Order: sequence, then C-alpha cells, then structure tokens
Amino acid sequence: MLGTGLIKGMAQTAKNFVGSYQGPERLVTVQYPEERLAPKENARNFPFLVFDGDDAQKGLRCVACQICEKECPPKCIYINKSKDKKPDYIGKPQFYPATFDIDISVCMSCQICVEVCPFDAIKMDKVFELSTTDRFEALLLHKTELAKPNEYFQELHPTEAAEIDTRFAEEKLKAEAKAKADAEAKAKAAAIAAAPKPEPAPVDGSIPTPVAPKTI
Amino acid sequence: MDLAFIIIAVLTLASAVAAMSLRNLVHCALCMVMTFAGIALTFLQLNAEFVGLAQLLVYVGAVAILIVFAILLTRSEDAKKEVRFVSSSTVVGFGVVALVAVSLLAAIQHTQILPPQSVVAPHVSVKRIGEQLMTNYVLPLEVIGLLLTAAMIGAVVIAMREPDPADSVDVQQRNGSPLKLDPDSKKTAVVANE
Amino acid sequence: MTGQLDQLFVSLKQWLVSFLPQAAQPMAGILLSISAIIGAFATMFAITTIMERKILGRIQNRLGPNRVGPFGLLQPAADGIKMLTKEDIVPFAADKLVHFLAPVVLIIPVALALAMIPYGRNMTAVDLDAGILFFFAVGSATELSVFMAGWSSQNKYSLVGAMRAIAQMISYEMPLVLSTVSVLMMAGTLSLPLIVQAQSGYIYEILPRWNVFTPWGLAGFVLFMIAATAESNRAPFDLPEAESEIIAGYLTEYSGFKYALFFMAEYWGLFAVSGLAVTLFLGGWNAPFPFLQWVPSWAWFFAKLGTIIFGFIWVRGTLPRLRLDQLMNFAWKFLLPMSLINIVVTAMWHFSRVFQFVGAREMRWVLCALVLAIPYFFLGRALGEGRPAKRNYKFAE
Amino acid sequence: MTPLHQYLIFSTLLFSIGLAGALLRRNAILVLVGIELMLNAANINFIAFWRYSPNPEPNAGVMFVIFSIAIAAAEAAVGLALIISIYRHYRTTNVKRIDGLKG
Repeated sequence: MLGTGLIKGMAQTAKNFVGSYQGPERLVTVQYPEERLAPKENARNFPFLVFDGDDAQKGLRCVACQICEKECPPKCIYINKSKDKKPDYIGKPQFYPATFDIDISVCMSCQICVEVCPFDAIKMDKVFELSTTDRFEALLLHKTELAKPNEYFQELHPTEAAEIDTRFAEEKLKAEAKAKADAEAKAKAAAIAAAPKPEPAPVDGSIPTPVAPKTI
Repeated sequence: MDLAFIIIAVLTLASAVAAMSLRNLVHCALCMVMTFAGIALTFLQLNAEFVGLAQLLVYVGAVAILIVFAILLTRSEDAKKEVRFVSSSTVVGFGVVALVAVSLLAAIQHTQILPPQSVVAPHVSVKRIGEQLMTNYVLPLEVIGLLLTAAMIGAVVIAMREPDPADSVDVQQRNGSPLKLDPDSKKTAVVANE
Repeated sequence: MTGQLDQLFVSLKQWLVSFLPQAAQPMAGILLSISAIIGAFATMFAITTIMERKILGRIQNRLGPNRVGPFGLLQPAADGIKMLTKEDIVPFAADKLVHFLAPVVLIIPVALALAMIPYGRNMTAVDLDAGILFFFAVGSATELSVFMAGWSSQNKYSLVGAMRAIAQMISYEMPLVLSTVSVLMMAGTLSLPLIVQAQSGYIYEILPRWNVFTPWGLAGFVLFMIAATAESNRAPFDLPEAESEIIAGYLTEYSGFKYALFFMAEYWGLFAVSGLAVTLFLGGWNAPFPFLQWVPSWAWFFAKLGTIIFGFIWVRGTLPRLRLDQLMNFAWKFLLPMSLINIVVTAMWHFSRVFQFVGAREMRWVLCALVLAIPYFFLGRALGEGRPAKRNYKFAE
Repeated sequence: MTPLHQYLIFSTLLFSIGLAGALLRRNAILVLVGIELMLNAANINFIAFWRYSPNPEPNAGVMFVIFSIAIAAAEAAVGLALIISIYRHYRTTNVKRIDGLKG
C-alpha cells in the first residue's frame, strides 16, 4: 500500500534522531581540532625531501637529477642543479640541488615524483593543515622547508623506511668493502709497481673527500 | 480628489502603457501583472473585497503565469526584430484609439451624475455572495462552470502536441518565403525547426 | 492572571498606542502589529535555520553545527553577518531591474500572508472577511517572483529551475486550495479567526473538536501538508532548487543580501503555510484539552507551529527527491482526485449530522473513513504501476 | 468632479491603452493582453457603477465582475492555447505573418 515505505523510512530516521542523543557511539563524526583520527598508513598529501643524519643540507638524498621535475604532470617542481658536488651517503660525490622548490598550490598529490625517484629522496607527506594567508609565497615550499629527517619518514611509513634503510646500509657496507678492497689493491699496486696506475675518477671514493666548499 | 486613488491610477496606467509598448515580451508581461494588481487595488478601494482578491488570484496567479509560459514557449527571433515604422495601419490604429478615447471621455464629461444617496460604503460579505450565487445567480454559475470545463478541454485539445510532428505542414515563414510543397523543402523546414 | 497572560500582547499594544493622538491610533496599531510579526518571524527564521541543521545532523547521526557560541546557538548570527557582508554579485547579462525586484516581490506577499493568521485570541493583525482567499491570492504572487528570479539571471540552470518551480507550484496549488475547501464548508466562513472559533469546544468535555480528528480533516490535513511541502519547495519536492542537479535553480545567480532575502522569504512562506495548516486543521490557538486552557493561546499556536516545522524537517531528513514525472503524476493522479473525494466526504459528514440514533457518530466516522480509504488504496496502487519490479541482487546484502 | 467620474475616466484610459495594444502590436500574445486590459477596464466600470449607484441592487455589479473574470480566464486559456498551436505551425506569433491559408 502507498505510504508503508514512507512510514518505515520515517521510523528509521526517528530512531537515528533519538538514538544519537541516547548513545554517543552512533555519532560518526569526530570533533576535529580537539580530537583527530590517526592518518591512514597510505595517506598522502604533498612531497617532502628526506635527509639522513643531523644536517638537513649535508644529508639530503637528492642528487638533483631532475627526473621528478620532468615527470611532474602539473610542473610544480623547480630544481636548480649545483655547480659543485658533495658526497652522498656512500661518500660518492654527487650533485645536489642548489634550490628545490615545490609549489603546493599547484601540486596535485599524484605521487609520480615519488615513483620515479631512483634515490628514494622524495616521499609523500601526511600533513594537511597547510592553510596560509598568502596564496603565493607561503605555498611555494623551499628546500629548507621541504627537507625532513629520515626519522620522520620512518615514523610515517615504517615498513618502507626500514626496507630502504637496510638497502642503503647494505650498499654502504658494500661500498666500504669495495673501497677498502680498492685501497688495499691500490696500496698493493703501489707497493708492487714503481709507477702507480691511476684509477678512473668516479669510482675512486675515499670516505672524506671534500671536493669544494659548500655554499648553501 | 483622493490621493490613494490617484497614485494607484497613475501607476496602473503607466504600467499599462509600458505593458503595451515595451520591446521585451517578458517585461511586457511583468508590467501587465502590475496593471492587474493595480486594478485589483482599485476594486479593494471600491469596497469590492471579494472581487479584488479574486482578480489578484485569477490574473496574477493564473493568467500572468499562463502568458509567461506562452511567451517562453513561443520564443522566436522576430519578437526582437519587431521593427516600428509608421505604416498606414499604425496611423489608422491610433486614429481609432483616439476616436474611441475622445468620444468616451466626451460622453463622460457631458453626463450628469447624480450624487450617491447612500454615502455609507456597501458591505458585501463573502457569505452573501455565496448565497446569491446559489440562489439568484445559480444558472449563470452553472453556465460558467460548463464554459470553464469546455474551455479547459478545448485548450488541452488545441495545444496538445500532434502525434507525429512530421505529418503537420510546417511553414517556414522565418525568411518570409512562401510555402513550397515539394518534399525537399518540407524536410529541411522540419529539420530547421527541431 | 491567565487571562492577562493570554492577552499580554494585545494589552501591550493597546497601552503603547494609547500614547498617540486619537487619529493616529488605528494606523499605529497596524504598524505595531506588523513590526511585531516581522520581528517575531525574523527571530523564528534564525531559530529554525539552526534547529533544522541540528535536527538534520542528528537524523544523520551527526552533531550538527556546534562551534559558534554555546552548542552552536550563535550560528544564525554568524550566517547572517556572512550573508550581509558578502559581495552582491549581479551577472553581467542579467536583467538588472528584474533581478533586483525578484526577492522584493517574493517577500512582500509572504509578509502579507503572515499578517492574516490568527496567532492567539484577539491576535490577528488583519482580520479580513475573506482571509483565506487573500492568503491564496497573495501566495500566487510568489510564483511570479520565482519566474522573475530565474528569467532575469540569464542562466540556463536558473531558467530551468524557475520553469520547474512554476510548473510544480501551479500543479500543487490545486490540491492545496481544494483541501482547504472541506474546512471552509464545515466552518461556513472564509475568515480565519472564525474558522479557529469553529474548532473550539470539546467533544465529551475532553476530546478537542479540531478538524484533524475527523476523517475528512485528517485526509485534508495530509493532503494540505503534502501540497504545502511542494509549494514551499522543500524536500522531497525541492526539484526547483535541487543543488545536485541544477545548482540551486533560480537561486544560482543570487548572492549576498538578495540571497539572504530569498532564503528568509522561503522560510517565511513555510511559516505562513504551516500557520495556515495549524489554523485550518489543528484548531489554531485552542488548547488540546480543557484542563490545559490556562496556557496562553499564542503559546499553543506557536507550539503547534513548531511541531509542524519539526515534521517538515523530519521529512526533509528522510525522503529522497522525486523525479519530475513522479512529481507531476503524484499531483494530478493522486492528490487532485483525493482532494475532490475529500470534498464529497465532507459533504457526507455534513449531511449525516442529522442522524441522532445511538452510535450514529461512530458509524459516520467509520463510513467516511472507509470512503476515503478505498480510493486511497486504489489510487496508491495505480500510482505504483509501471514501476520496475523489486530487484534481487546476487551479491549485495 | 464626483468620484464616479474619476473611475470612469480611469477605465476609459485603460480601455484605450488596451485597444491601442490590441490594434497596434504585432505579437499575438500582446494582442491578447490588450484584450484582457479592455475587459478589466469594463470590470472597473461595473464595480464603480455598483459602488456609486443611487439605489444599489445588492451585489449585481460584484456578481457581474465575478462572471466576467471567469470568462476572461477561460478566454486567456483558450487564446494562449491557440497561440501556441499557431506558433507550432508558423513558427511565429506575429499576427502579420500568419497569413497563409494552408497550414
């Protein structure tokens, strides 16, 4: 009969209306600024740059390869490559970004920069309270604001960060072993041969090799 | 002279002139509504409460909406293109209007109107109207009912869409070209009207 | 004491007016009543907006607005300030004058309609002999304002919304008026205070003699409320201003103060039509039981008005929007026949009053209810015809 | 000048305006509006004469106007239906253009 469905629906909403006063557990919303839900594991918002160690500028993983800049669909990443080099986590001298800006007013959170980064240097952040009163300058994040320590990344994505860290540690060990072997081989060769034969430059990597003074 | 009457009359006449002379048809309709509302106010001022409200209900509520619907349903380019030039028919029209107005005004001017004997405004209650409609005026009421029914059915039948619009002869008068009955032009006319 | 409280506003007005010279008193009295009505309903508009959001929130298991002030009670003030300080944008292509006039044309008839309603004993601002006719006469002007708003915006969504609104309002005005006819037949008057008076008194000294407690009154009340929901463009009949389909229809191009005016006029229209429902069917300012007569009459009126508005909000929180063809079918194939049948039933009720044998009262009640229930059943079934059969989902549920 | 004079002049002017519209405008809808205005002018006369008549026959004028309004509404409905029907055939509401016999 006409109207039975209406009455059923009205009864349901009446139940909700009364029930929401009786049992607060029915309420689905959270009183946001006071209480917050923990962000989900795979939540993402805007990219940030990971650095190792204590010094944000020294430990930056980014080598300014500019792949992310090229891949970025809305073209919101701006990188200037440095003229000089500095050692990376292994100790290999690498270029570093003289400037690294992301315009998060343009960024569409697609995560493509993260996908393409061969150095695991750029990762997605979960912060979302980014509103400012300035549309232009405040939403253009610079390298200093973008750089965040590895510990922060470990907090955000524990599994991924752990995996990356172990890989890096292995690579570092390998590189150290190789460097040691190289050094030994070199020493041996120097000892054996009177005329030492130079190794090719990029492979050569003794641990502290300050090539040039850093200007940041 | 009664000030309220003058205000109402001037507004009504002005909006009537606007309704008859404006270019935009919707503006005409809106001015017409104002005229009807002014006439309803005149009725109210003449102590004909029921009639005034009926006027408001029928004209503002129904006729105006009908006219607005008709205007929007028959929107065509030549509504805007209506050029105004002085043709013989315009002159004759104005002549007729002037003649009617002058003769009526002259007749009114020369009429001796007796002063009303009862100064008290006649109060006509809705109940009284209803009783009279059911006694003295019952035949007119029934005739009106029949008329309205007939008008309603007639309006529906006239305005009902024909089963197949392609069957009706569409006349392409937009260009002022006369109707050609060869099948090709008919086809194009139908297509153009879609 | 109760009498004084009951006539509080009437005596207050008389006291205030008595300071003025004799000649200015009637005018001042009218102005005072009108400003009181406008003030009261502006306040009520503010309260209703916040209550509506709160109740809708609770219906959807949310809290509703609770940020501005204690329990969010200052939300209407915040909304008002926001509306008034916003930029008033008029589209470039719009017909400026008509665009400006539309909200004004809407609010004037609504305010006039509010002046008709008897809010309490001796509390009718304008007591017209043909009060209800006046109500519908000025109410018909709202359609025009909706058209003006939609047409002058020069926006297709606005025009579509306006045309939908007019078609809907015309279709539902008929059941709205016809469902009041039964009340007018029984009361024998078009004057609203007299209709309220006709519903005073108690059957067996305890049951109220309201129209809603008769078969024709109940049917008329339901029909009236459905038609009133459609007339005031509220859910589930909110197609003309469907936000999700035609971006609020004729309101699309309105902003700032004009939008606020439209919004307020819509709520005032809701109050007016609810007040009319209270007057016609729920006994106006009469108390439901004789032992509750010490409560002032205006308190009863506003309590009933609040109940009806709560019902509107409840319906809005429950029912989804109708489709346009469903809307028209419902008006012409269900509401209109039902309201015509209701008039016949009222006549039956009226003429069966002469029977005085034992149980005649109960018998005519049952008979009239039956005459209404049978067509209701069949018309309702006819309305459901052509509807697709209930689908059985393989994986859902 | 008696008040009746005022109302008669008012209705005469209204009638003339309506007549002018009906005669001079080309749009069929506006012709219809002009006719409605003329009808309304007549209604004003009815009410005015009823109100100021020396020995008022009770309600005769009011009754006349009620029936007149009903007829005017019927006329508007049928007239507009005709206009829409004509528009469907001729694609215009200009009365000067509606001159083909076939259609």
